[in-house]
Amino acid sequence: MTTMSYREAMRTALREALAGDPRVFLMGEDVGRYGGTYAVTKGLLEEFGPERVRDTPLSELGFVGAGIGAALGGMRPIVEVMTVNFSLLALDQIVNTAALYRHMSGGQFSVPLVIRMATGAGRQIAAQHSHSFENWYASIPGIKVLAPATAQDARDMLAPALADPDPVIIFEHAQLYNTEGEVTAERQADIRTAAVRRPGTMVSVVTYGGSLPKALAAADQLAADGVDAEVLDLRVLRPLDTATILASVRKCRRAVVVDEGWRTGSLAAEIMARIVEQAFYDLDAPLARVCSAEVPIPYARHLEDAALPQPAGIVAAVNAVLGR
Amino acid sequence: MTTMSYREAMRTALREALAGDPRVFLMGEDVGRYGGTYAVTKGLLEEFGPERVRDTPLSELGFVGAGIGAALGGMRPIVEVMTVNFSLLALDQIVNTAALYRHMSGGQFSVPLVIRMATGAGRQIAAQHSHSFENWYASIPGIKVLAPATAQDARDMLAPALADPDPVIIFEHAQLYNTEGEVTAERQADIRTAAVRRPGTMVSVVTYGGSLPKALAAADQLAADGVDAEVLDLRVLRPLDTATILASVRKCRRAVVVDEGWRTGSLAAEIMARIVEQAFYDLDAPLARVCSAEVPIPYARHLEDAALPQPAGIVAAVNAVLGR
Amino acid sequence: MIAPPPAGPVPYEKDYALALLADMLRIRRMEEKCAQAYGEGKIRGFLHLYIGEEAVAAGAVRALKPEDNIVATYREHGHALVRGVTMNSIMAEMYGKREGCSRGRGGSMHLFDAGVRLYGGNAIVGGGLPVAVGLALAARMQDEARVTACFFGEGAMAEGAFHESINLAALWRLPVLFCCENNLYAMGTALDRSESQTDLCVKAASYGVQTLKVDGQDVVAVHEAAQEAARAVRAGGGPFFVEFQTYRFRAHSMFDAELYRAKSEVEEWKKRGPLHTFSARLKAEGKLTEEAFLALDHEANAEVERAVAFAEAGSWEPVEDLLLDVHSPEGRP
Amino acid sequence: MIAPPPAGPVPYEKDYALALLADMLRIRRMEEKCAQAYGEGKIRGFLHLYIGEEAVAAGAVRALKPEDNIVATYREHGHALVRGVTMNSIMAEMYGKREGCSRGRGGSMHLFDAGVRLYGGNAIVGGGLPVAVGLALAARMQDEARVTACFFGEGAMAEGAFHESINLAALWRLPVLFCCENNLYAMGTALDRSESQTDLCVKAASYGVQTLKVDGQDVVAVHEAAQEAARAVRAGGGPFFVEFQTYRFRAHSMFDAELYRAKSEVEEWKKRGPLHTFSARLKAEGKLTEEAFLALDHEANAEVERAVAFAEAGSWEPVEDLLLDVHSPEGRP
Ligand SMILES: Cc1ncc(C[n+]2csc(CCOP(=O)(O)OP(=O)(O)O)c2C)c(N)n1
Ligand SMILES: Cc1ncc(C[n+]2csc(CCOP(=O)(O)OP(=O)(O)O)c2C)c(N)n1
Ligand SMILES: [Mg+2]
Ligand SMILES: [Mg+2]
Repeated sequence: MTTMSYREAMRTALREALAGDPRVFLMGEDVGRYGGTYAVTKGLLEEFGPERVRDTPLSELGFVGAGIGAALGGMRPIVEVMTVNFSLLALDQIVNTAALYRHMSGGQFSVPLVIRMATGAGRQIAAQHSHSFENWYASIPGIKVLAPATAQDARDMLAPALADPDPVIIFEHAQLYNTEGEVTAERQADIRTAAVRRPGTMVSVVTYGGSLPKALAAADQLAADGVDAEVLDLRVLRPLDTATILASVRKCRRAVVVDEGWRTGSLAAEIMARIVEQAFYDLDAPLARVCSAEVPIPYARHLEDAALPQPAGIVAAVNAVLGR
Repeated sequence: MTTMSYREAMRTALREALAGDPRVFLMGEDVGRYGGTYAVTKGLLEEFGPERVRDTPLSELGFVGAGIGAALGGMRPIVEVMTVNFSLLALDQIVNTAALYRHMSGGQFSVPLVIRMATGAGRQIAAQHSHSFENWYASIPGIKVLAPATAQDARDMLAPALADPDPVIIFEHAQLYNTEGEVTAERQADIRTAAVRRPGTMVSVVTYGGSLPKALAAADQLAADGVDAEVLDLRVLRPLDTATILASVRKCRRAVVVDEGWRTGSLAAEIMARIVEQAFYDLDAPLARVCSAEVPIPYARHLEDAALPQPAGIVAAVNAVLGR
Repeated sequence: MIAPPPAGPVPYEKDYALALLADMLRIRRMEEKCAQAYGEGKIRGFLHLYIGEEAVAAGAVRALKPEDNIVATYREHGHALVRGVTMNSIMAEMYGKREGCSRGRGGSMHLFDAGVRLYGGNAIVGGGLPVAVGLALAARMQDEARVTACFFGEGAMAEGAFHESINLAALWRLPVLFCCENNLYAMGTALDRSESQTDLCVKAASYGVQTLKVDGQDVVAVHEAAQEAARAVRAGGGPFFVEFQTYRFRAHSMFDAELYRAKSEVEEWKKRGPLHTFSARLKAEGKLTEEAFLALDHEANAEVERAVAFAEAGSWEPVEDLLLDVHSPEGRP
Repeated sequence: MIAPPPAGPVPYEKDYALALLADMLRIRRMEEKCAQAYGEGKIRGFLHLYIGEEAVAAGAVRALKPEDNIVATYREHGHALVRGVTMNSIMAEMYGKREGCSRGRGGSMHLFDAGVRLYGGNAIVGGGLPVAVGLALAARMQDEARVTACFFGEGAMAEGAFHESINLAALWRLPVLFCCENNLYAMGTALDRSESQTDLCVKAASYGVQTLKVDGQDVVAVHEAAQEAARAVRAGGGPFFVEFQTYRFRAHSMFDAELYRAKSEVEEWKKRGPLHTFSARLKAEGKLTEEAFLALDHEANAEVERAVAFAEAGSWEPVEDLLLDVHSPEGRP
């Protein structure tokens, strides 16, 4: 067991993947000479050479599509789209090619592609650089979507993602890169199940990614106040581990969903829909969600803070569903 | 009052817009010489000339962005993206430019742009041509999203969309173009409110766009069976007319949402989330939704039919929430 | 200003020349039947006929080796057929039957066949280009001597996907054979309303890619050019761009009133039809008799009839299998 | 193989020449202060400095008329300042204050000013290009003699957005002035790892657009080229592409370890610094004395100090106004 940053954990996973399978290679903007915009891939070019750590031109649609082709051609590409913001430029290839290929070809072709991207706000980089589109990706049949929120998961989830014969997208919240955590030598995480990060009995707080630390902070505050909240980390955004969500909600009979996406159409809405479809009679109170305000994320710190979910807002929402 | 097809109604609206304001112009792939891929714009090139009815090269990102620029520059462009499927290529401009401009510029610049696109499945045109991404668009702050489902609304909603100082997206379900309806000379619809298409008391069936005829057909079947369903046509997908939704649900105490989007992450989920947030105690049963199966829409007719919402499925869902 | 019909000697042995002719005939007859079946409601959705352009697929696909990859568009019946997808499975696909090459899920625009390395049919204009670049990258990284041929229309060249793909291919010197089928129109949009640079080879050359421009109605010219280009790619010379100048005789799809071009233009181009001009040349050289032509035609028609019978006799994929293949079995959630 | 420093006569009256120099100085001093303020945590987010490239903004923006439009990138402090956005409002913007030119919502990457027709600041590489084309289209359709100048880096030229935009502008002969700031790197990616065609004018010319390549470190060359190009555009000659060959002396942003280039390369380029080479030329011609230079520098610094004081004294937008301007007041749901 060692302590490492989320960034190092991801880099470790990448290094293991590159070392372990000659079909694996890394491709994206500035993953090589620059060392990765978030320094995740730093040192990998030196270690594995320019054939396997490929700097691409600025052309998201092109190199994501090339990753799809390379996967079809027998390689195991890991494509880094610098951030989710730029992934909109590549979305056509992800949706219309990667996700559809297998079904549309009658099962003949698989696309064993992994796409990694940083996501989320919180560093005052303003409206065009602060998006969270995990919800969109999580709605596309044919792909899997992961959101490791801990160093352990960052290290653990890449290998099974690469082993998966179909496209997998990994979201890394940029605010997590500097967070530290224990990482065991043996793999702990799979790419199927959600994780209870804090067991509790009174309310289920369902979240993922960059909101996990906020939810845990809120749970600590609530605990001090006598509220025993369970914190559930979805970890896999598609397919959702509905069984674990429902088990937690059935136990606590109340739930709050925390999601950095804009409120309307958020992944939180989908969680709520599933709960109300399947556990309606187990609920003692309306469901609630804490999401981002429906506004382009502003640069100014105080406005950005106000736009994003914060522990205080989570505490308030929990108290509200508890009728306190 | 005249009877006309949805296609004619939309063309009438376009013609009125072009005739009424010299700043209005039409731009898109094959809107001119070809007459529009769905023949909506047929004749307009001849009537208004090539400056105001502009065929563009195949470059969705480019000409949608050019529409944004033209709007900023004082024009009132109506950009046709042939279908929602291709709009993924333009999504970056829609999200990162059109939607953000006003807020990000501190309120200095508005983008009075209208984007029209055909959407939906049902004509055996297979996976890449059968998408419904209305839910994604409906989640973006800074834009408005319309989905006229009747000839009247098709005629009525364009003018207020053009009058709006901010970007408006109009979704036209391709299956509606040939449907006929009465159209009055005076405008009936606004771009703020949902419409009750069939009043009822026992269950609220909430839907929009191409699913409206299916929901109405289901309601007819249900009526024959003694079930009095209310059918609500959202009509405006962003901002949602929550008050009308809640009023209908509070009255009926049960609701089924019908949405051609893939189930997970559908707009239906958002409707359900709003209901459970705000009308939980008014519900007598779990909410339900009828959506598309989570599969790339297949070509073969019987498989396509199975993948999409159908009246029989709506009837079954209504019966289920009624405990019948 | 339409060029005179293709003419001149055919530099091939009789058998080889007749095989090219037979391929063109097979495409033509198959598609004529498709149009008819469409009228009867047996085939639905979008159907984009290749009629008029057969020389391109016949001449270019035959220049490829079995280990080469093909990526095509929604107008790919000809490429699939010449590549070796059986007419039976193509027709069954269009009928939506489980025996179709894509299990009936794809239809006309999505013919796939792993066995002959046909990576589809793609209904997004330009959508196949980046995929082709990636296939070429995989070949290069695995030291496979594989050419990836990517077919696309001239209209696709306005898309960002074209630009990003050819730049990447040229930058990394990948073995991609860019096959532009310039049929002068993208739906109803003429080339000069779509590209500021109408000399498509100039455009491609600006990326530092080798180019060839060739009469796409002349199966000989097509075949020679494709062979030369494929050789250069295989030799490691990086990507190659070939512009095949061709013309579609039919509407863009079954929903096209053809308001954008004059009937007379179409008639003029029909004089340059790839089938009759090639037949005439072969006859002039004594490589083809009218009887031999009729025999080939008869064979093609017979194959079409068999394919229709096969498609008619095919089965529907059970509705319970709707979700099959959304994920691979090993990856099924 | 770096060219010798810009030299030769300055073909301008003293005042005009000094104004160009002053603009460069103002940018330099402002940005030096920004870097410092970033270190102090007063400015946050991404900050992309223009230091080293000042001659481009100074020479090119001054070639524009007040009625012309400007679309820029995230590296746009210089363009904004030369265009006439006050240093006060730029600095306040970077401090996130309501008095900022974008109300503090945009920060360094999103400077907007309707008053001087600055349409932003855009943090999506290539994102401003289609918008510029549209602005030019609007001008043309409204018979306005307006040039739209669009600035972008050489890295952006690999994006599909570039291709689609320049094609549209060329096809429709729109009054767009494409200003490519070729500083040799896109973050850490050198030009020859980004474009198969490293002669960017060749690339642009392939669209049928007129081009000029110019030493971007020489404010005279920049200004002359921009004037010539703007004149041609204004005269209705369609779009024009100018490549300004320049170099950034600082890191890409504040998070860049600069692993991708040698310190020595940067040092070599600094010999071609736009400020000291231009000053030297002016001095050689007797148009500038050391005292006069110091006076200008002092003025620039004083302006910077005032701007910082203004920013410090600025107010925070009330949190209650968070949702203001998501929609226009008339369109507010
Ligand atoms: C991205 C995208 N935009 C628009 C369309 C609609 N569309 C289908 S085919 C076509 C014309 C393509 O022309 P071209 O590339 O020249 O090929 P051709 O059909 O002439 O063979 C268009 C506009 C599409 N399928 N994909
Ligand atoms: C679409 C997109 N992809 C990636 C980025 C991240 N990024 C910001 S600046 C930059 C480099 C751009 O280089 P260039 O166009 O040469 O401009 P320069 O920064 O050199 O002025 C990159 C990759 C982005 N902002 N947008
Ligand atoms: Mg064409
Ligand atoms: Mg650069």
